[in-house]
Amino acid sequence: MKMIMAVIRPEKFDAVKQALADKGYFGMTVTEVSGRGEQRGVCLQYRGKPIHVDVIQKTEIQLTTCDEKADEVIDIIRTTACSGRIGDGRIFVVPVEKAITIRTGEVFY
Amino acid sequence: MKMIMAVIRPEKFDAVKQALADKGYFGMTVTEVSGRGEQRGVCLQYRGKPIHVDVIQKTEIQLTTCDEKADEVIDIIRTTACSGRIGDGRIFVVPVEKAITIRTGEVFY
Amino acid sequence: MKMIMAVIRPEKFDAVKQALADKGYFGMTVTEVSGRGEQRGVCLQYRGKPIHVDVIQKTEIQLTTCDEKADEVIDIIRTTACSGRIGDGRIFVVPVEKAITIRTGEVFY
Amino acid sequence: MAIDSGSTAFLLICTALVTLMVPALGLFYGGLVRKKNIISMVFLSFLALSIVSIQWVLFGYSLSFGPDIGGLIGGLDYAGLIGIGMEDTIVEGIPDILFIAFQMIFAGLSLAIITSGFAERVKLASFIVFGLLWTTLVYDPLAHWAWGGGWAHALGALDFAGGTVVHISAGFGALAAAFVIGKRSGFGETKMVSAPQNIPLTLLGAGLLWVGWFGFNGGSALAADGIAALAVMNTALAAASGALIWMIVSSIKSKPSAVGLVSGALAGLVGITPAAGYVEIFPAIIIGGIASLVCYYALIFRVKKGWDESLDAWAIHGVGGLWGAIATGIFASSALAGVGGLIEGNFMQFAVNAGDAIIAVVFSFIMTYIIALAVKKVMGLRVSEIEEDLGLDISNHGERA
Amino acid sequence: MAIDSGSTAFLLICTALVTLMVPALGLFYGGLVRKKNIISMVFLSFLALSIVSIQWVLFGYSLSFGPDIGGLIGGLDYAGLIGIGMEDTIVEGIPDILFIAFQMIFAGLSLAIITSGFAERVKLASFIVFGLLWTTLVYDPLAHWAWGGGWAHALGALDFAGGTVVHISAGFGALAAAFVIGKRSGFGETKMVSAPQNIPLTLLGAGLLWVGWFGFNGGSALAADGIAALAVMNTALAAASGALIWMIVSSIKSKPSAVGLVSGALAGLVGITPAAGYVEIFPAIIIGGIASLVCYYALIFRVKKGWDESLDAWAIHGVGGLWGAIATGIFASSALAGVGGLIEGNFMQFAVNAGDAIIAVVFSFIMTYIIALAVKKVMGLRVSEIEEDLGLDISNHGERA
Amino acid sequence: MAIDSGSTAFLLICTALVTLMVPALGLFYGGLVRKKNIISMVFLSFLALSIVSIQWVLFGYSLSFGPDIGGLIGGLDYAGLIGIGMEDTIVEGIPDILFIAFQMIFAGLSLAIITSGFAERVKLASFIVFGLLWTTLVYDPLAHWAWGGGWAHALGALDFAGGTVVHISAGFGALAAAFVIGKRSGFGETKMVSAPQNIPLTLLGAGLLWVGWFGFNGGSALAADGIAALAVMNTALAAASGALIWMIVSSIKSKPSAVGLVSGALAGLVGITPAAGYVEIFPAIIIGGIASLVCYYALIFRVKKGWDESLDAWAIHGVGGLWGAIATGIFASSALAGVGGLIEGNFMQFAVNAGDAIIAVVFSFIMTYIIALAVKKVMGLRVSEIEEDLGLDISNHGERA
Ligand SMILES: Nc1ncnc2c1ncn2[C@@H]1O[C@H](COP(=O)(O)OP(=O)(O)O)[C@@H](O)[C@H]1O
Ligand SMILES: Nc1ncnc2c1ncn2[C@@H]1O[C@H](COP(=O)(O)OP(=O)(O)O)[C@@H](O)[C@H]1O
Ligand SMILES: Nc1ncnc2c1ncn2[C@@H]1O[C@H](COP(=O)(O)OP(=O)(O)O)[C@@H](O)[C@H]1O
Repeated sequence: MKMIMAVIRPEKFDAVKQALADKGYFGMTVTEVSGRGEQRGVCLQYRGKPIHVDVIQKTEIQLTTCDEKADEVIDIIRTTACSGRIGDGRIFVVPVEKAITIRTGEVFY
Repeated sequence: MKMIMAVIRPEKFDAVKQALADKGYFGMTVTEVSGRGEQRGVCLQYRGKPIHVDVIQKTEIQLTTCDEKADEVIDIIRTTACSGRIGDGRIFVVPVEKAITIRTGEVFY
Repeated sequence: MKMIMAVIRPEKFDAVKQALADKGYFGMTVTEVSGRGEQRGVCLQYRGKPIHVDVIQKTEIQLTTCDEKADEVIDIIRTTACSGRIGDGRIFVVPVEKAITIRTGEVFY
Repeated sequence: MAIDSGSTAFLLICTALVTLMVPALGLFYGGLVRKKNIISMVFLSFLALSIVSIQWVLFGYSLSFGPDIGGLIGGLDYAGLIGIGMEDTIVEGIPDILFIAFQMIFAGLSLAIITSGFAERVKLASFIVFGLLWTTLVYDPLAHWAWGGGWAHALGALDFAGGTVVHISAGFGALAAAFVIGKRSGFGETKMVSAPQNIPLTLLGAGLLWVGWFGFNGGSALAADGIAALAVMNTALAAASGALIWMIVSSIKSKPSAVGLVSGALAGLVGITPAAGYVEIFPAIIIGGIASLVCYYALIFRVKKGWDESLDAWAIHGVGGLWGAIATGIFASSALAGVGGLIEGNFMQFAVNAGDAIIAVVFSFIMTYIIALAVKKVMGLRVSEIEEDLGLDISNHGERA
Repeated sequence: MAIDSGSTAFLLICTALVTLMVPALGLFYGGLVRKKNIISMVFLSFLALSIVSIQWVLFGYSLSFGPDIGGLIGGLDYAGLIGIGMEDTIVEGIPDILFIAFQMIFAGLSLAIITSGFAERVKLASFIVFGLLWTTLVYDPLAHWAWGGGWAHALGALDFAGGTVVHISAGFGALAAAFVIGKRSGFGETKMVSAPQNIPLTLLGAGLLWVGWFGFNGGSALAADGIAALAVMNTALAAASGALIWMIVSSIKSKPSAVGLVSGALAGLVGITPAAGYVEIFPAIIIGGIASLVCYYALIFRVKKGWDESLDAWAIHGVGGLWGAIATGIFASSALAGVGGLIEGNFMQFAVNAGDAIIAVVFSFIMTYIIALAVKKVMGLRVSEIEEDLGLDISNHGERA
Repeated sequence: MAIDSGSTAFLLICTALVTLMVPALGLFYGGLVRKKNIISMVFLSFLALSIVSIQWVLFGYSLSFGPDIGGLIGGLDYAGLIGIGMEDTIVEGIPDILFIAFQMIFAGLSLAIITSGFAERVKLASFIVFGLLWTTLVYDPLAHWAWGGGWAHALGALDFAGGTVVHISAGFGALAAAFVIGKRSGFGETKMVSAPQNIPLTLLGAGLLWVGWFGFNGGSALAADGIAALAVMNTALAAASGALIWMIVSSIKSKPSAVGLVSGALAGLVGITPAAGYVEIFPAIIIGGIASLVCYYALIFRVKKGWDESLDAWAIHGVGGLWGAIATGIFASSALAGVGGLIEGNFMQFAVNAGDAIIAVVFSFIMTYIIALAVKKVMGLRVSEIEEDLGLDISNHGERA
């Protein structure tokens, strides 16, 4: 299985959640995070001087799914979360050895 | 090593923490998260109409341990966190290549 | 790629962030977490009785980087975050299969 | 006599201060429950004030302060506030409508206090029905007895600002309500259900309650005079000694918590309520301190018993109010109250006050129990297990904190 | 006449209570926006009060209450409060300086209300310029018309505590401002932009507003008398009925939310503002309830139209104020207001009040539109897209909540 | 003379407003520290009020306002408030007990201000001992000097509402305390230790302080009259100009922060405190503005020096109070204060006020230093390193925010 960890704009979360649900992906775990991108954050001007603003609020989605579906999930998130502006975020794919449903005890590999 | 990522009910956290301690597992990292399950969240009735409630508050435990002990930890969490009702959560097992104790610099594989 | 997950003291975050930036590591995702160490938390005395305090506020940094640079990143974090006192935290290294930049769609392996 | 602008100014602002206690209480309670129920606690406070306000002008005031019927209840002569104007026929120097407004907020606040017993599990519609019944069948009679010419009034029971009317009734009512509605799921099993979850919110609420209480007790003098001044001073001192005593006693067993400190202050404030304008300052300090002690042990007792009246309206308002009523019978100064208490050798006053308080305890507990039970039978009191699980914020209000 | 210490005491404290409404409004608004803009909303409220205070003593007061020029505006005779002292030449029994202070906070609060229309996207410097112009060109004339001897005053339009002056002006002004500045990026696409994000903060703000309103309406009696008492009672009742009606109507379609409950209370409070001391208590309950209804549908309408005036100054203050002004013309009691409304058969009063309100609507909408447009052309009203993205807390203030 | 119900009403409510400043200050401070110390800041504020209240009625009041002994201190004749009643022998028209209550809260608030210097590192028991000593040895003498018939009073130093007594004493005391207790671990190394962590909480606290200050300064007129009105107006204006000036000056170097805005307002409020009822409105605006400037640079200076008095009681209360005392000597109007200041050519008054302020600075700094040092030697002032690391919420109170 794969855990897809996607850091996105909080404003995009609703759309991503909906897009995933439309394709039948319901399960996910969501965390409020903050982050800084490779650009060293966003650069604002103040009285002529540049100010770097980093560690901006983001939303992280953790979604575990089987290997075959991972690419579809990534695709859904990527297209829905993209605004084209700096700060759209990243998706990381981490291998998961197994997943257990606590209620039923079912184990998925 | 393995990182056990368990998403559980906040109400179960105390019990799980205690059960782990009883078996000698002290180290853990805890995050407040929210989540939606495979059931599309919980369904309530309001004036005859169904309302899906999702993205419910959960607690995520990250516990890294050596390969041999992973199953015991999973078992402790699973049995203690289980209420039998929808929303009990999931446990994911992720491989960890190494773990470093910052204070001492010790590295575990 | 590797995801470096470092749980550190909140007070050390600024220094770690700066130290990483100095070496050109800008991207990171930060989460407020709390944690308990192997020592069973910190032990205070109150009227002669010991009180264990655990699940203390920490900051978790997730930083994904290519395999070669992982050790340098770990080193920067380890040396900067270390105070030598109990509670300095841990660094975990998790394999990442791929990383996607949402804005551009670029994929890194 | 003509309207006295000073006393009117005072009571107008005191009405605002007592109104402040309503959201304050909601925030205080909200900080003590789990995050998923914060909104619902504040909602219930606002709702309590709103429904009681309408009830009050329709018939509640008349039941409380209307012409006495057999010492038990007021007649409906003033229903809809018919014939009420801006003269000062009720209290010298104060417009009648203002007296009624001030008393209205008291009634609303009492219902807000009782929400403690329903915390994190009550059905919204049932609370509304319960609230209307409770105000009508418990609060209004008690207000009549003490202040509206009822039997307690006739016997000379002293209750300056509502020790029996507000605090005993709501405190013991909350306990009855908690018994009828049953424990929250997980209560006793997991610490989380009983530990305060958002302490800064609770402290904010407590701070506003503390300030509002100056209006609650001071305003009950119904004039801006020396008695009001004494009531305010006594209120401040009882809060201080209550806070300190709780800090001290609680620090024997564990670290002195901030929730404890303000609980002690509130206990002191409740304790001084029936006595505020009737006792000197040293008795006030003692009453506040003992209130804190008594409430502290009541709380410990409740926890031991495993009663899920977890925001402690019973331990603080109920028990504190009971102690306050008795203490008024002990410490009342004849120079202030017109009649002395036990320390002046007047056993009679002590007996009357204690008797009155005990009857109020019994009456409000039993009556509330019956009302809650009736609502439970007819429409259910409690949300479903799954709704409780999700929290009332989502289940009752569709919102998240 | 001599200063009346009671009325002076009352108005002094009412000034404090109205001041409390300023941070209260900031917190109320702050809880409705995204976390990255909370600080900016509170900042704008404090800022509004600060700049208007200075403007007021420099010339705003004089424009509002100076010697009438053609029914339209006051003269600059009192600019800098020249010649203003501590006698009671303006209102009997109240020091002149106190009347001016009380009115000053009203003006500040009005500008704070209007920040709703600029939420999450306004440039700080532009807001300051806009604020000065708006207060001078919209608020001051309206205050003059209604209370300072202007044409509305002369015609006998009734506005007890500022239904037209404060609420219509700020509410319709906020709508105009929202039109000129344009929608927030992402508005309509993502729920997050329009859903309240920190409801406890909003409830806290609402609670403080509720309490402050007692000073706002009560203080407008300008004396601690029966009228003030009635105004406070009516205020409490209108809030209660507003809250209940919103809860009921909104629960037809969805669960009754806490934000809805307090929105209803605020709608009721706005509705009763122009009528508070002029109507009896049952009309007050009705006015509050209908205000809630009207504002609820205005809000629904706004959402449908996709207008991004998302903290609903328009729907609550604007529409509620309009209804209140009309309702005052309907329900005014001649015993209280000196002149009866429509229900007493006085169509004239109804027409005057309605006409006055409509002119206030048109004037404040158009004037605000022009001012906002002028500021936009000259210096820009809106932060850059990237700054909006980051949130005003960081972009305007370099801070994080 | 008889009790004046208007003035009594006013002072009763002002007592409540000043009490509101205590939790307000706690929340203000709480928002500036790290999350792990929020609760402890609010706790200390409540605690300060509680212990000082008891100290005050036992002997503090008597030390402050008892029969003068050599210009330095009051006698113990009124210890336990013996013989104090509800007549108006102290201030005409106000019950004695009310005057004492009002002054009591001032004393409590002063100790609460000083907690800034101990932030995030003080041992609870040591704070209690320190607090009792400080109130007795620093506050009470200063109150006696200025208001109780001491030397400063005799010389005619003007201090309307406590510029020297409250603000200089607590501000310079906080600095001394900070020096004795030492820097927080990590101070200077990590931004987190000095940056505000919960700004909405701080803004809420500031808003409540702003409102409470109307009671603080207004109430100090001890009557509901024109002077009280002027004091309230001046208070509002000084806050406004303070806020604006800080916004402007601070925006030269960085974005204008909300914490800055309210710091400026507080600076203005502190500055106007000793002058509130003694100066005209334009001087009030100037005093507030300059207070803001001075405090801003004091803060910058403190940061540069690396002093860990990080909640800036010194920079705002201390320096602002010093400026205010001097400014009173400059701007006092003889029509208001009975004696003119420097601008009326009265150099003497300026010298007296400045001298008095400087003596207050020296006295409170040195005395506090000695007291803190003594407590440190005897029982330690500071928690252990590990407790500081964990935060006082857990270490001192066993709680988490
Ligand atoms: N190397 C990284 N490791 C972990 N998280 C990262 C990394 N780089 C970026 N992120 C996360 O992605 C978010 C968006 O990054 P950013 O570089 O601003 O996006 P973009 O490249 O699309 O402009 C950051 O806020 C951070 O949370
Ligand atoms: N596919 C998934 N990926 C990540 N987290 C998940 C996934 N499915 C469920 N979760 C987490 O588990 C929690 C409980 O899921 P749920 O399906 O309601 O439990 P159950 O199946 O026991 O009823 C969710 O709130 C979510 O946080
Ligand atoms: N086994 C573990 N799994 C996950 N996180 C851990 C584990 N052990 C420690 N941590 C994290 O590291 C933090 C510091 O641990 P601690 O043992 O106190 O550090 P140290 O060993 O340096 O004293 C904890 O608060 C927790 O968040």
